[in-house]
Amino acid sequence: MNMESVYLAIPLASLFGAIVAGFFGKQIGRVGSHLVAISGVGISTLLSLIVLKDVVIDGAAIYNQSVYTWMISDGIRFEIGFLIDSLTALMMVVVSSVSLMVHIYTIGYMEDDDGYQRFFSYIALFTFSMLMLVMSNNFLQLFFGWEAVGLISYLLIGFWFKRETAIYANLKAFLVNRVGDFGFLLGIAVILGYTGSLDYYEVFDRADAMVTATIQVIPGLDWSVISLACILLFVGAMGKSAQVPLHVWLPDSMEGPTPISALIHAATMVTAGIFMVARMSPLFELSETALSVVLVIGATTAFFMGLIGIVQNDIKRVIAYSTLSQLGYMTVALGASAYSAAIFHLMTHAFFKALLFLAAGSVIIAMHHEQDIRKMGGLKKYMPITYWVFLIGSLSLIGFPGFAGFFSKDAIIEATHNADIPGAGYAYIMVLVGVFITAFYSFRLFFLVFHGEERMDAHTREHLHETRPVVTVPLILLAIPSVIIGWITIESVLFGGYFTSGARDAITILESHGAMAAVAETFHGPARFVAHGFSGLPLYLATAGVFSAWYIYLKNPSIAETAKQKFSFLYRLLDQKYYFDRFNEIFFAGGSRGIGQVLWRLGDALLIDGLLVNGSAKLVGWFSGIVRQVQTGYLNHYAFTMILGLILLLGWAVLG
Amino acid sequence: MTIGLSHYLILAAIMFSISIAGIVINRKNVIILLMSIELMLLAVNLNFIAFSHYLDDLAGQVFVFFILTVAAAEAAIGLAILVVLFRNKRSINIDDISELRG
Amino acid sequence: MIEAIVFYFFAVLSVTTATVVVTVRNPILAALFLVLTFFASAAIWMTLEAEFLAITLVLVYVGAVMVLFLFVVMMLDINIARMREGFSRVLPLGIVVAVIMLALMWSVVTSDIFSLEVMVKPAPRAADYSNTKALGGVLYTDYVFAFEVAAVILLVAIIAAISLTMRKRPQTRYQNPSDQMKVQKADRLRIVKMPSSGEES
Amino acid sequence: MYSEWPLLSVLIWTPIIGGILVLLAGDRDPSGARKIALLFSIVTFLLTLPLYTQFNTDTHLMQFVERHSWIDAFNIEYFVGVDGISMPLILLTSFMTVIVVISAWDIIEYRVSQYMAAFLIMEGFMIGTFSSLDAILFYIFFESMLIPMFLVIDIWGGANRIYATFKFFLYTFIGSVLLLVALIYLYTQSGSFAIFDFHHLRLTLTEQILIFLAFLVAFAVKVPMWPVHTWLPDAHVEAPTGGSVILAAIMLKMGGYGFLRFSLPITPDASAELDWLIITMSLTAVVYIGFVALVQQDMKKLIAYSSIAHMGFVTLGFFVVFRIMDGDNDAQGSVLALEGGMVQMISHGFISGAMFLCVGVVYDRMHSRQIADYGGVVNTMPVFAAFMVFFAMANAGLPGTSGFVGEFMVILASFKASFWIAFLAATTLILGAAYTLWMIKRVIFGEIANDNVRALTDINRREFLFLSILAIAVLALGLWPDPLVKVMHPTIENLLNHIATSKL
Amino acid sequence: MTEFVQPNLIPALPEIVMLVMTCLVLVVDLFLPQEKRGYSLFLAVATLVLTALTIIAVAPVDSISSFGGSFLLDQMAVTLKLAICVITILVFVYSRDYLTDHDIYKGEYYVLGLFAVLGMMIMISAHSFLLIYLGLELLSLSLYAMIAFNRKSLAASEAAMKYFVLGAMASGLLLYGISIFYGVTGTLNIDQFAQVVNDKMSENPIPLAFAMTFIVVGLSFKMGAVPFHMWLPDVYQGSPTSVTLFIGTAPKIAGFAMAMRLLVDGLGDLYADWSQMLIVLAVASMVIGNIIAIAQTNFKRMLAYSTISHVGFILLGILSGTATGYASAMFYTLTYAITASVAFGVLILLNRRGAEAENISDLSGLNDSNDCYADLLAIAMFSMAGLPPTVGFYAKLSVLQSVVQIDLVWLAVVAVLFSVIGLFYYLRIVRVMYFDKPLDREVTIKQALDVKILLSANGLSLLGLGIFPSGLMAYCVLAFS
Repeated sequence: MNMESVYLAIPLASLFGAIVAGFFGKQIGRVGSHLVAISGVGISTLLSLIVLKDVVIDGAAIYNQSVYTWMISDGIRFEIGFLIDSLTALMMVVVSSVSLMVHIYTIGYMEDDDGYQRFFSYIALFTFSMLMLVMSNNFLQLFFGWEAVGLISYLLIGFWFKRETAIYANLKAFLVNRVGDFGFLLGIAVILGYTGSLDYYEVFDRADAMVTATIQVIPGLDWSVISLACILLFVGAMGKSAQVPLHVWLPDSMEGPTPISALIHAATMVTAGIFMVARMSPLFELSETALSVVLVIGATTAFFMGLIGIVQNDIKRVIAYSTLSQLGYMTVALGASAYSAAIFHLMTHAFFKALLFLAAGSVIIAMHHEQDIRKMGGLKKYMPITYWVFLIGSLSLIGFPGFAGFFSKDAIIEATHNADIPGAGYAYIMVLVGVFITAFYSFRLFFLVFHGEERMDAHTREHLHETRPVVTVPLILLAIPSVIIGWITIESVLFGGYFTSGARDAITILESHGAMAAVAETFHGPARFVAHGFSGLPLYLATAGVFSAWYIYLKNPSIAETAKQKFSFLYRLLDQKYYFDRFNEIFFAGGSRGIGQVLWRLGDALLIDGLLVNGSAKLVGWFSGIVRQVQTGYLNHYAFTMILGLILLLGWAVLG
Repeated sequence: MTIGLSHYLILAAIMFSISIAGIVINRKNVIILLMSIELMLLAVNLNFIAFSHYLDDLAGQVFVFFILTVAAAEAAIGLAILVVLFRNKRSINIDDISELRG
Repeated sequence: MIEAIVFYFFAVLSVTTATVVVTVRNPILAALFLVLTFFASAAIWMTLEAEFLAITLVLVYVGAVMVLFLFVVMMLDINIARMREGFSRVLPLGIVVAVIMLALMWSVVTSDIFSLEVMVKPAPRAADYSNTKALGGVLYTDYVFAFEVAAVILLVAIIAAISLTMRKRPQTRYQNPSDQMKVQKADRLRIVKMPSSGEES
Repeated sequence: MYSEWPLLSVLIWTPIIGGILVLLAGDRDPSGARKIALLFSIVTFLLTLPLYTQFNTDTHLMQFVERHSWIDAFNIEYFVGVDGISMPLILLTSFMTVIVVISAWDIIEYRVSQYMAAFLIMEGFMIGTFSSLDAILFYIFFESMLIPMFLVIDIWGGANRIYATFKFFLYTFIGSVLLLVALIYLYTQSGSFAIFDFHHLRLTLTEQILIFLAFLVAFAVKVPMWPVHTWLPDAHVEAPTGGSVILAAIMLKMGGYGFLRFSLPITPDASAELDWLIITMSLTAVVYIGFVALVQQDMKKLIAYSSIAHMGFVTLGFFVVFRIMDGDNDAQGSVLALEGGMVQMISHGFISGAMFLCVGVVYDRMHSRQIADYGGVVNTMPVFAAFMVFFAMANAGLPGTSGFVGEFMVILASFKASFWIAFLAATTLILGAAYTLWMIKRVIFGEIANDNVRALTDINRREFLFLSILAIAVLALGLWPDPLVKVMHPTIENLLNHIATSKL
Repeated sequence: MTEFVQPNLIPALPEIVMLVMTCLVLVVDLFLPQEKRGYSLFLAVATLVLTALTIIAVAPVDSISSFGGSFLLDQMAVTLKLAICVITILVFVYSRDYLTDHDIYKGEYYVLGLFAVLGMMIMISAHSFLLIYLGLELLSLSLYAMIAFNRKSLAASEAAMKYFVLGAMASGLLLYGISIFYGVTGTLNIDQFAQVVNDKMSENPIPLAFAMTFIVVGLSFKMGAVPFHMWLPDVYQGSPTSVTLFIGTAPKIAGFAMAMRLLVDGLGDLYADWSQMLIVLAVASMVIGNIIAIAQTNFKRMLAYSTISHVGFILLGILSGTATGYASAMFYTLTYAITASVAFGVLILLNRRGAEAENISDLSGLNDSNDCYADLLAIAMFSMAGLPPTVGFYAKLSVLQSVVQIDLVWLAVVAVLFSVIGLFYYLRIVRVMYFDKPLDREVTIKQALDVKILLSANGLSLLGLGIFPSGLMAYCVLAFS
């Protein structure tokens, strides 16, 4: 089979599923819809695997071709095309396989929902968009995919459109993402402005031009163009990958159905930012400043968002904050030039976080859509499969040696440790402490849900049972990679030159950014890595976290309450998510509405319309009323006016 | 002391000004307005005749002849209108004929 | 010198009477003073050798137009008491306007081109010169078109004056020419059969 | 290039004759009037297609030219022709007229024939405006359009229509009379009213600036640019759906077209001199109007304000060119900017038209345009909701829809001029999404707000037809704008060369 | 004493025909019973048609003069006279039912109207101050009488009185100017006068300018330019609508002719002086006319103020002092007269027995009851506002063009800006007709077919001339070539 058609078929298969399920869902029914969507995505997955094999095992040449010319203007070719290299192939597999799992899982999760077909259409369309995003060979298509996944995220968060919270959340998600896109688009503009192209490779080839160039954004201050470009692009990534301060949408996005939280808001879409930065590594590498920004933002996100996770009571929100925190880790890795580590963590995270979400979903199904962990407890005996996969996911998340998360997270911590760009020290401390936090909130959740006393009401308890296979099978399927994927792939992905195997490096790292290289020096195979992990500081921190959680929430629950009382300020700060939402609501939302009102009432209505438009009309009318008084109706006044006119003209003629 | 053209012209100008004054100061009576206008025409006629005399050209006198004719016709119509007006209004006071204004 | 005295006499007379015309309270008085002004003017025209016009002025204006004025003024039974209200208020304004007007006109009519040097006083006409004849000569030749137009104007004046003022009062007896034309024998003459007197006897 | 048969004349006069026929048909048989109107609009649309298919994309010269003397006393000619700038706009016009006729099918019940006739005649005038190459001919069409629009708004409009139409009419008239004076001045200089003679006229900078300002008033009002925009929200709110659609989709384009046809080529030096003014006004339109749109309570008003903001990109694209050419960098980006403006015009035609049609659909059912009267429409009108959300996304400039293309091009290009111009322009990404989607949230999503909403019925086949046609157009242009961009390419490049040469 | 030379009567043939026919109408009417008065109209129209035919028949290739040069028949005269005849026909036909309804249907109306036309024709052809004066008086006297024609109407007699007093005064002023001219140049003939002015201009500019001012004032009064316009609104409003219709149309053409004869033919050398004055008068007219019109509630009065503003435009054409300018002013005048005849024509139809419908509110909902007339009036309004594709646009265009040509761009800008204000009140009429609630009372107009056809043709001609103005424009250009 021609590889070109394969590449084309990968996204189109999903698109086909989406279109059929979307437009003809009513005709083909529920079963038809999910069949067609699943088979579409299934084909995509299968073909993606073939591509991965093709790239990794057969060492196929990098494919960089355009599919069609979107537009040519000003000599700039705007194209839709594919760049298939190791990075793309990896992402394709992650995206399509997680998506497939979610598809299957959805059959069970959404079975009672009216919007069944619509849902399948959306997620299939999402798969298409995400694939287009990762397969892109240019910025235009990247932006296309970027926005398209945003759109579907919007639609899916607001899937239950009757819920006020859901439609509030989706609006918020879209707008916050738009803020990121705003930067992203400007970044693209900078790149186009200085390289004259949107094609990745052409841009990378001409990137040197941007290194020397400076731009005065603020008059008098010379900024390096490459830094500007990279920071702007990273703003886009901050939006999509929910980095502080553009993270506010992600927790709210949990209003969407749980499969969506797994697929979009944990595994794939939110990692688009990470992917993008990695893809742009040839550019980011050229700007120390940009990397530094990335590093600091990532570290901040990793730590502070994790903290919030501790006080959350909604099962999905806890996981959501953990996602934020993990995205922070990935970003830290990017900032430390450990792109491969970021991608690696992205991959492992995709699996275990999808697993966690879906497992949470399983709990939610069993609990009749109750999401408050304070009303759970002791579910272990009712839901053994869910219990175990959840445990696996949590262990992977806290980076317990041997689990997938361990490899990636440890690599990131190591790389950060070895990084030497400004902010690295701060980042190291943050990620390190973050490990403790992660472990603490993860196991707080775990203990509160599955152990301890059963706090649900009697009715729910009576109906508690393990969920159906259509739910549990994907869980198991996801649990497997969550355990093993790190072990098998770490060597090749991180150190085996996976990303540098092609004719052209998928990820570029400058010699001077030696963080990853330093990690590589100490790496002697996965087994040694695991062994090393047992002696490392992170493990102690993680263990401490797990223990603290056990002690506080299982052993001695009153501590939690007293801590809450004692550190009420801190608690409130966390509970209010550092007041980001409040601030945004008042400052940005309220502020712009206020500006709008002022501009409208004062500017448009009063000044322009009232004063200038109606004012001049009124003035003319008023003047008219005055002037017409001259026409008194008295004959002698008329005659006098004429004589006056005559005298004036005569005076002008005789004297002038 | 010779009487030149200017004397006649000045006399006409004075008559003309008087008629203008008459128009301006007459706030009430239409008939006096009409008389003022007759004065004005008289001034014009004097002008024409004086010029005619000093230019030794008959055209001016002919013009005066026609002015007189027209003025007579005008007076007839004007007074007819006045009569109509009076029949309608029972007044020829300027104050009373100011229905149309603005 | 005689000429100057005559001129100034009639000039002063006409200006005075004209002033009275525009300021007098009573319109009848005004009309009478206007007659006087016309007389004075006619005299001045005489000094300018416009005899025909001077006579016409007296005949047409004084004889016809002013009589018409008087006739109308008297017929209309005007409330004279109301005529002078607020008169003094506008008097200064009228004087100012007239003075400005006069000043402007004065400045022009006294300019050099109207002076005696440029406009020399023509020699007096011969005794047998007939102003009437001369006017008549041009009137029916050079100005024939204008003359016809003037005739039309008079016609219009007649039509207008009649149609505006003639009222058909029920008690007025008037002829209907159209009816008169259309009259038939039968309308006027009724032949009555009568028995002859002879038979009676 | 002279064509064999007068296609453009046919295009101009077919709808006008159709309109007169409809008018003559009268209201005795409304369905007859509708059918004639539909027939004529479709025929006209089909007749415009050869304009595209036969269009020669290798030349910037005018095509399908017809030239006849007309009023000799002033050397006014009947001179029509199209190039890459006007041709797409003509297509848009005939396309949208078909949509309007369909959309009014059984909605308009009062004076059907007059309604249909007004739109057909307007179509003829609009096509005439876009194809005129004689300034007076242009002006006549440009102005004549006001009359049917005035009638449309006033006969079928809302409660406050009198104020709105007077404002609309007077505003646009003030602009166009100054345009007229400028054209006459140019005529006295060149001795002809042919626009191309104006293009080659050498003018001093003072002359150029005065003429430019006269043009500016005329076209800025039409576009409309801040601060002469306040007629638009009022006019839109009061206009019947068809009126709003044509107003937004076509009439606003007259302004943009005027800039390209008159301001830039006739007064290039003044344009370069005063580009800051236009750019400021455009950016104000984007930002200021964006905020104003955010707080609107009336759907049509909101869309009207969003139109102003979007049209800001058109003018920005046209004038940022001078900044790009001024800069120390190469002039790359200028073509992008101009074409971006053009694409934005076409795309805005589709999208704003569609948005107004959407509002019209619910207005016909609820007789309210107040956002507060709605809520949860998706529950009762799912198909409609899908369309509405789609068009809202297009309005917010989502990639893949046509709304994205023009904005994208202009933002990319304006970075070449200045970072801050691009920055301010790009705020539309946020503001545009904010006001559009906030409206969507309040109108479409949520629980059913009241019994009126509960009683709504989903769109019928006719409504589905025109909405889906528009959706396809929006999507097609968004996914593959090349066919559109290609046709305007030589013209734009030629225009650029022209304006790059000083006339001083 | 000079020998009497038989003057060439051919150029004056139309006037002669008209006079004879008018006398015929006068006599015939006398014998007609009231119910057969229709013949008077027929005869009057026949008179006009006959006159028009005579005009065409005697139309010279170039120009001929007669009566010792005091009478001139040139291209302009032919065109203008024809226009007057045509418009008067319209006026007579439109007025018929109005006159019947108001019980003033008498032959004198037509006779006086015809005399007025005769006066206008004389004004147009007059080439001496004397004839101009006589023509003007013939016109004016006829008009005074016509206005007062409805003897029972208070407003009409008031209007007639005002018009009469002011008109007589204006005549006096005009005559004073002529007398000074006569004194300075010693001639009353325009040609010789122009020659002398040309020779003597440098010697005595002040008396000439002085006299010229009186002439300009007299002209301005006749045309209704500010500040000599005061009579105009009152007369328009007070007159019977049939007379307003007449005054509002044909005499404008005569006024234009008079301006051309006096200012251009006679005082061409004083262009520099009078053009300055006309600028002031034109601007004042456009400003005052347009602004006061806004406040009007009476339709006739509003049109009066609109006329004043249009006079401003006509003055613009004249003051440009170029052949194109004159041509454009002539075009403007002619098309204005046509437009005004439509506007008043519709208005006159709205009058029903015993009621003058003349307030703007009387037009309410006209579109619902009589959409045909509403459309016609709307076209007239748009034409007056100068919107394409009506003829008013070309009129404005040509005038503006002539102003711009002499580098008075600012004047053009002022003109167009005030025409925006003008648009406002024209649109208000359209609004009232189309969008206001119809009045309760029945307003369906029952009109004779001939009126309907004529009025429709009249209205559509505004569009026709708007699309093909070339023909008429060519005549106007020809008049000054």
